[in-house]
Amino acid sequence: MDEGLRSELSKQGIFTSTLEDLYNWGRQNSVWPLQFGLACCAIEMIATSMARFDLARFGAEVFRPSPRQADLMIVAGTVTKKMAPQVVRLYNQMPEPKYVIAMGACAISGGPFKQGYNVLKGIDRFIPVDVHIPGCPPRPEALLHAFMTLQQRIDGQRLTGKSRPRHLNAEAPSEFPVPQFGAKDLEPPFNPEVWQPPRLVRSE
Amino acid sequence: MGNPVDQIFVILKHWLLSFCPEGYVPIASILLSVIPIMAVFGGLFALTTILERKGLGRIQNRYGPNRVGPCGLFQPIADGVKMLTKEDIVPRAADQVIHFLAPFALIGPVYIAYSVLPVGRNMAALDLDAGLLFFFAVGAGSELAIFMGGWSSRNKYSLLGAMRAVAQMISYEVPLILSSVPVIMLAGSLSPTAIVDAQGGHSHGLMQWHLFTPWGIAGFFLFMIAASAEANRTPFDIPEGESEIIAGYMVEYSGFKFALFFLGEYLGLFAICGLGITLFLGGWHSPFVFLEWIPSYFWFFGKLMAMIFVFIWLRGTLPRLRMDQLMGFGWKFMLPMTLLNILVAAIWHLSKTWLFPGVYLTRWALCLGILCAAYVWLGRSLAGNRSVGKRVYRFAD
Amino acid sequence: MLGEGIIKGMAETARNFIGSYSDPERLVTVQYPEEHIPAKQNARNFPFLVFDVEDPVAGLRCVACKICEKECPPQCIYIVMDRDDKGKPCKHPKVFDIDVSVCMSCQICVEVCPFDAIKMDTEFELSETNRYGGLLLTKDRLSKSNEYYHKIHSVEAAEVDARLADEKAKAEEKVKAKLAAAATAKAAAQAAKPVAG
Amino acid sequence: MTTEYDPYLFLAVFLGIALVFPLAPLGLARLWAVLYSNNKPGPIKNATYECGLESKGDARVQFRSDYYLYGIVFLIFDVEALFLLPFAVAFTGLPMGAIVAMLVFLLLLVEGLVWAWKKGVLSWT
Amino acid sequence: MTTLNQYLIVSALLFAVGLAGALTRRNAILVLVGIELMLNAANLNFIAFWRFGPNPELLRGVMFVVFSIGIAAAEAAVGLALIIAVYRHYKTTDLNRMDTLKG
Amino acid sequence: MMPMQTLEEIKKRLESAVPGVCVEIVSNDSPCQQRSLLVDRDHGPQVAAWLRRDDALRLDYLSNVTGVDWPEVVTKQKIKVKRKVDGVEKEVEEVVQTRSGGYLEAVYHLYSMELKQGAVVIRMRTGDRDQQNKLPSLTPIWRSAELQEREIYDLFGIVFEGHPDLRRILMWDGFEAHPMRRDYVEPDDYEYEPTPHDSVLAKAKAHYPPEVAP
Amino acid sequence: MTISFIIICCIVAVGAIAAMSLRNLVHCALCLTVSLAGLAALYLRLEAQFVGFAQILVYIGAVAILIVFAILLTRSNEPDESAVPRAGSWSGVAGVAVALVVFGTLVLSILSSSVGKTDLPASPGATVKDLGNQLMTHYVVPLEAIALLLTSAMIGAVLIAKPDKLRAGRVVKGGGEHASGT
Amino acid sequence: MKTTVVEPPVPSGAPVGLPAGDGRFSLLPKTSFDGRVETELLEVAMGPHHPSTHGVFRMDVVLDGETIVKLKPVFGYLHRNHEKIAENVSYLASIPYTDRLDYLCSMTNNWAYALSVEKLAGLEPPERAEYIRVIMAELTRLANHVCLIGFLAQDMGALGTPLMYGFREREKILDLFEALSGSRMMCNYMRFGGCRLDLPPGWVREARVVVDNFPKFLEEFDNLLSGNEILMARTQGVGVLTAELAVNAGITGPMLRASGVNYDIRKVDRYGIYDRFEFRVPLGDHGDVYDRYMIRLLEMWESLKILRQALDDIPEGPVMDPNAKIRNFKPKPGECYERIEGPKGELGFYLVSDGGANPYRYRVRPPSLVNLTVLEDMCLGHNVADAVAILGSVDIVLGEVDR
Ligand code: SF4
Ligand code: SF4
Ligand code: SF4
Repeated sequence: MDEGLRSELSKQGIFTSTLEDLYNWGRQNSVWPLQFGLACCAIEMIATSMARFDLARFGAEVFRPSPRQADLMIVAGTVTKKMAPQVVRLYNQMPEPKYVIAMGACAISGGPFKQGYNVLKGIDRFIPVDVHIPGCPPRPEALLHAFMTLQQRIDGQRLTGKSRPRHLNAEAPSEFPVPQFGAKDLEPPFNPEVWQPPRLVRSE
Repeated sequence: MGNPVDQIFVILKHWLLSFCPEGYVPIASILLSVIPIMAVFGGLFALTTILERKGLGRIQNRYGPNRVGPCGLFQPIADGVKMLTKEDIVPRAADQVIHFLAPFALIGPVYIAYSVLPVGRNMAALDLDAGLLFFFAVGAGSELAIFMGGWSSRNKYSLLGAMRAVAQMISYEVPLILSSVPVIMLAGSLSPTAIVDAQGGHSHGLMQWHLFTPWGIAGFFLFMIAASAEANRTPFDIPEGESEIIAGYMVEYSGFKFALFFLGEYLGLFAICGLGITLFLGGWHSPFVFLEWIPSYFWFFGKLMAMIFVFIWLRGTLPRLRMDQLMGFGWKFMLPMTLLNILVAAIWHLSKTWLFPGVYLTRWALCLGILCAAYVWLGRSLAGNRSVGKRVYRFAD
Repeated sequence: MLGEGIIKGMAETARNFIGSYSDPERLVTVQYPEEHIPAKQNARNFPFLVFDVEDPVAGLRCVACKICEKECPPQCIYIVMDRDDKGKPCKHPKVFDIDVSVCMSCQICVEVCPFDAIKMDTEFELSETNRYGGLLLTKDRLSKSNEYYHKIHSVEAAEVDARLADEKAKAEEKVKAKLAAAATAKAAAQAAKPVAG
Repeated sequence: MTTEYDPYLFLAVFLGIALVFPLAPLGLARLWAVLYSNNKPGPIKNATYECGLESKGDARVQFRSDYYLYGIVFLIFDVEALFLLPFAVAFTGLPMGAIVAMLVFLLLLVEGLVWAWKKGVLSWT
Repeated sequence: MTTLNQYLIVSALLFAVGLAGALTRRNAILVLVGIELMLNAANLNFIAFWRFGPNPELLRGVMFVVFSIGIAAAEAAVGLALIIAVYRHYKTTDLNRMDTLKG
Repeated sequence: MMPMQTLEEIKKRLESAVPGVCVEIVSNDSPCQQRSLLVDRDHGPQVAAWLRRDDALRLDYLSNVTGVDWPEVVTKQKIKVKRKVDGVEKEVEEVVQTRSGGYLEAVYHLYSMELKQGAVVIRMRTGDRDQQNKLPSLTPIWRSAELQEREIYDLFGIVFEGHPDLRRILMWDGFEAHPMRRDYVEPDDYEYEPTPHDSVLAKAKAHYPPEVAP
Repeated sequence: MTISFIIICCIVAVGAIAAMSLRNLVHCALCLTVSLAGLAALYLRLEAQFVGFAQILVYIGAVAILIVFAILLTRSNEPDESAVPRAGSWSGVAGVAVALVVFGTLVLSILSSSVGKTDLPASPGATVKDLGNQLMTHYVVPLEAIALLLTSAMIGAVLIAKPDKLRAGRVVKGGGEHASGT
Repeated sequence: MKTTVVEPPVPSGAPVGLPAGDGRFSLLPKTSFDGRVETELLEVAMGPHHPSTHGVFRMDVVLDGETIVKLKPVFGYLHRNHEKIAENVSYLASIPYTDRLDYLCSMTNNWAYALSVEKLAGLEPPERAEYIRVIMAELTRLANHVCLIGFLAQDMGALGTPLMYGFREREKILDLFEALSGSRMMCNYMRFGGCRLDLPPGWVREARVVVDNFPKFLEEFDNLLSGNEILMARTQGVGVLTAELAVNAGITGPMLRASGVNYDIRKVDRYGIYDRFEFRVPLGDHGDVYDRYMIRLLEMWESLKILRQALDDIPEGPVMDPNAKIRNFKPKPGECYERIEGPKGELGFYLVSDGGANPYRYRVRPPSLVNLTVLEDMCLGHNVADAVAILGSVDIVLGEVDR
């Protein structure tokens, strides 16, 4: 795809923007999660898809067991170091566009178990996370809320231009290296391309 | 023939054809038949997916998709848009060519099976003398397509799923064909149109659907069981048995190819339901004479929707069988029953010539008796030496 | 083995299907963004700090004693005590951070706080795209008024208020008593003085 | 009945269209991919899926012969059904003798079925 | 219009291809496939001769082919079963290797 | 049902039933008073088999198997001793070192499902924590020890001889430590800690550039 | 010679040649089905509707499946280097040569005979009903014979393919009672 | 029930193969299985991401066709170092962690832990607290069993309907928990020496409503599943566990009782105040998946009985032992093992105190893990689909298996 054609297309602003609207509308209303649960939060995730909360109302009850057909990975639960490579691999095997919701304290940061030697301190060390839901476990409504947050996020994504999301950018990676099991820890312990410890300014 | 509302599509087609230059009439006519079939059943697929999801939701005490568009009816469109824009992954180890061709091999045969289905009065695209045979023959093609999909993915689960699917489909194909043999015998034709016509008569206000005979009832149920196995529907959805082999032969399919497999499955379901309607439920005939005024295609599609609803209902209720039980059921129950049903149909036909009072009831009793006895006996033997059944439990204090 | 069980099951699902149109028991869905399940009295999600008077800074009940910091099982509270210019600690937190991305909503901080300064919030709509800025709750985000506390846990808040008032009264009494004692002592001393003198 | 066309021509055209039909969305998807979001294959993404683990061993191993046994029985009964169909069509006009002949035909095959049943061929192990 | 000859040539071609395959391929299954092809070539001949021959209403050719299909099915079943049985013994479907492994 | 035999009785009968065995009763001063039998490791399986078969005990159910790490602790105690210093008897303070621990321990909780009694606790100790870290496996006697002993092997590093499948169970195979030991050092992966404390703070600090260190 | 005939012939020929020359046996089987489908189309062109569909039903629906099963059962689904006749292989060349000779003689004899020049006679209009009547009257004996043949073929094939001694000693251990099929 | 002493069964095979990358062992034997296997063996990993492994469990299975000839469970994907963490925090701070052990039954976990600490330190909870604990434990049992049955049905391919119904009822119980403790799942409710809070006003009434409505639901379940021919065919005679093996392998809970062994710790140890309630222990005779399913169903009826009695008899009074110290709690040196009948089996806590504020050794005896010992024995010779059902009937929760 040459740049010329692309700029030609972007000139046809209306076409692109309606296309963008359609694209975003389709994506945001048909987010199929990967059937994937890790720990306690998974139970709340299941509860969310059950009758009382009914994730299906948003068209998202199609929990696909195969990553090939899923759009959304809900990392629901503690990611242990033993499990982390598998999670990353599953993420890699999902087709673009794909989203990640880190559900619960454990998935975001290791949560209550972050002091453990086998617990990964946040899945965002290896894969990019779109929405974080704090809570332990987050209430099912919180997952629904996160889901709507994700929908809004999708809605705001541009089809072209600099600010276009990762999956529309040919240069941006869509798979990330899978960490290896080391003698003491995962190797590498985090992926600097995805995650870097933020600067922490703190007054004593 | 018939009222204009009933024939509106036929009339419309002819009217459109009248604009067509002479030499092109056949091809235009073909297109005018083909395109509506594809569009209508394609649309029905979209509608069914959402209805299924909503129906399952209701069975499960919830709403189901209800946010996208009015009542969530645009859900399939959104799904379609998403699938269309999804990345398409072909595993490295896969057999690229066959992986690509498999969805085509599924959609093609499944679609052309519709050409012999009469969806309304004068609304069969083709009237083949060996129409039913054509239908079955073409249906066999989908087995290979599924095998292609599963084998080419080179994934353990998908290969297992494909082998299961093929084994299942061949096992239930024989009962499927045999269960329609009684209808063919009594209708005396392999042409679906003729079979529907054969059910057009009526007595006491009730149409003479084949369903309203003892062999018809049995045949219908046997046919529908075989049909649900052929279409991989619960409780025979083992090829996709999520809890065992992830997504069966579709594990490695993503994006729209996956959607095509889905489409193929549903189209197969509609086709086989349509055939069931044609064979046993009087095709586009209404059940009662006084309802004949309702256009025929409404009847056909109404019956189709009703059957689809039953399938959804089943899907919401039943667990799935195990592979060995499935095969056992197919060969040790379905096949003997269908064979017996042929015999019963023959008896039913031959006993028509009997003449004594109460003959009608006697015939019914005889035929039903044979069928029921066989049913009980075969059902028992199916449970077999494992003594499957209700149990009593002890309690300790 | 003749299909009765299947038919029974089908009847059951049919009952539910039809029931979902007529019987609220059978359609239990709460359509979340529009409808809410009413929050329970005791419901808890993340802690917040209670302030009393209208002032979210000075009114904080927390005295930065760091008990909660110590007891919090996953160690997600971070407190720095405020110091005045001379470096003398003044019973007030300068920094009070709770990392809700770690907090396990266990309520232990609430339980151990001797000053009823930290309580559990019921807010759960905290989904964030930004983990670092959004999920580290600082003092200003944590401080909520006593009215708010009353709103979410009316029974408990009333109890706490009564207890605090009680304690306050007792403390005042004590102070008064002390003062009085001091006064009497003084008086006594004064009375004694001349004797001594 | 509309008979403006040759049935086989119809079938050919229908089959052609049905085979091409999936091309439309797939082409559209391809176009989309080319225009906006390129496929980004990768060594892990395009690896075989196996429950999140690295796939080990080849999927294409030898299967068990049960499949084949069912295949044989199926083939035989498929052919049987093939012979049944013309009989069924002609059934109403046939003399008793023909019906008996068919019965014999069926019984012969049923005998095979019973044999297979007894031999446990129809029991999936 | 197509003539009988053309059908016969197609049939001959099919036969030749099947023959070539059966003779050259060393995999027993493919040899069987070649034989199937030859059989089908014969079937095509029957149908063509029936269609172009006298008395088509007697359906001789059609009947013959219907029976032939049945026989071919039986043949395929037995043939493949043999191959499987041999494979189980020698772990190969290569005819040459089967030869050498004999005994 | 007869009340269960006391530990002393069991010990006595055990000593006569299994020749050469060396059993000790380990006391327990906490209010629950669950005392246990310390069995020497060479006779472990025989003792176990006897306990399982003995008619009065019938300890057919092994409930809980666990390991405890007792690193060597040197407790220093100052005691005053009288000694002659320079010929003069004087009271001097002397430091007495008592060494305790320095071994790994496997604890088995046994019950009887048949007689509905229990628990009898037996324990075995390894020679030390590094080289002589072997104990006999009781899996051949009670299957329920299979996974739990594997777990102890994984987390504590006790090698159970005679265990049918002694592999790591919870950690991955290339993992090189026994994390439940008390001297295990956790991997240092506190790259980001918004609310660090004590040791975590120290670890986290190492990862921050000096100007942002908390 | 019409276009449709040419197309169908191409399909048949290409399918057959591919089936005989491809490396991967599953591909061969799939090509065989294509070829057989083309053949079915030829039958249809010759107005043998029943045979045409029967061809699809039996060959594509069953024989092809059986072949595929056999391929997977014998693990010959992998490309086999030795399967394709190498250029210098004597037997390969000889096989092709024999086939060519046969083809040549057949074509020569076909072209030299005068039978084949006749044009298509009028449609016989054979319906399935006629077929059924013929079958149940004139062809009853072959019918019974074929039933016998099929049954014996099935029994034979099953006996050959069935791993008898293996089945008896299937591994069953542990607490699991071996569940035989229902 | 008299169990005969049998020779200990030989534990399933010796380890084979070498570790491959990704921590995978090759289970394929170098030589064939005594030449008895006719096809090539297919080694399939089921899990850690697999729809039916209830989280992140993994079974490496070797298939002969579709028959399982070898099955090795692989653990540790949810090893969250619970024990290590508990040894580094105070006795109090472990309680919220016990919630997350078996995250479907936080209340019983709390209880087991509280019981152990109470025994270790010699605390006595007041009577009302004991009643509350029984009520909570039985409610938890209900919630756990409905989930389990739902999952089991889903594993066998029922498209979530039983699971949905189960969760519908579970939500009602969770509402009760939330009203009491503030959280749906992670109750963190019990303390050593009693319970954290008293029942809120009106709670008993609400609980009674739930308990009274529950039989209706159980009957619904019965109609939907128990008599279903497909379910019966899939579960009866599948995954049989003999009483001998069950006892020897330390199986506990409904699984043990499905094998016919009458051993219910509520009856044996009579911990808490279980001796005050009338209830029976259902026992199965076949020890197959169906029995395990039915035992749980019947157990729910008994739980309802207990609940009714407890809700009727619950006395007034304090809920906390006034002597109990929550903060700076330092029990005397010593050790203690106490166990309760959790919904999944015997859940015990083994605590060693060295007199400090943290336990010196903290160990959970996880019923799920021990119950998995016999997974291979139950699965051998069965189909893959059966393995899924068998695993479902074992009722594991990974948080507890791996801790
Ligand atoms: S965040 Fe809490 S509930 Fe969720 S997995 Fe972690 S510990 Fe469990
Ligand atoms: S609720 Fe628990 S985890 Fe959260 S801040 Fe308080 S003590 Fe810490
Ligand atoms: S919240 Fe309470 S316990 Fe925590 S520092 Fe403030 S006063 Fe102390």
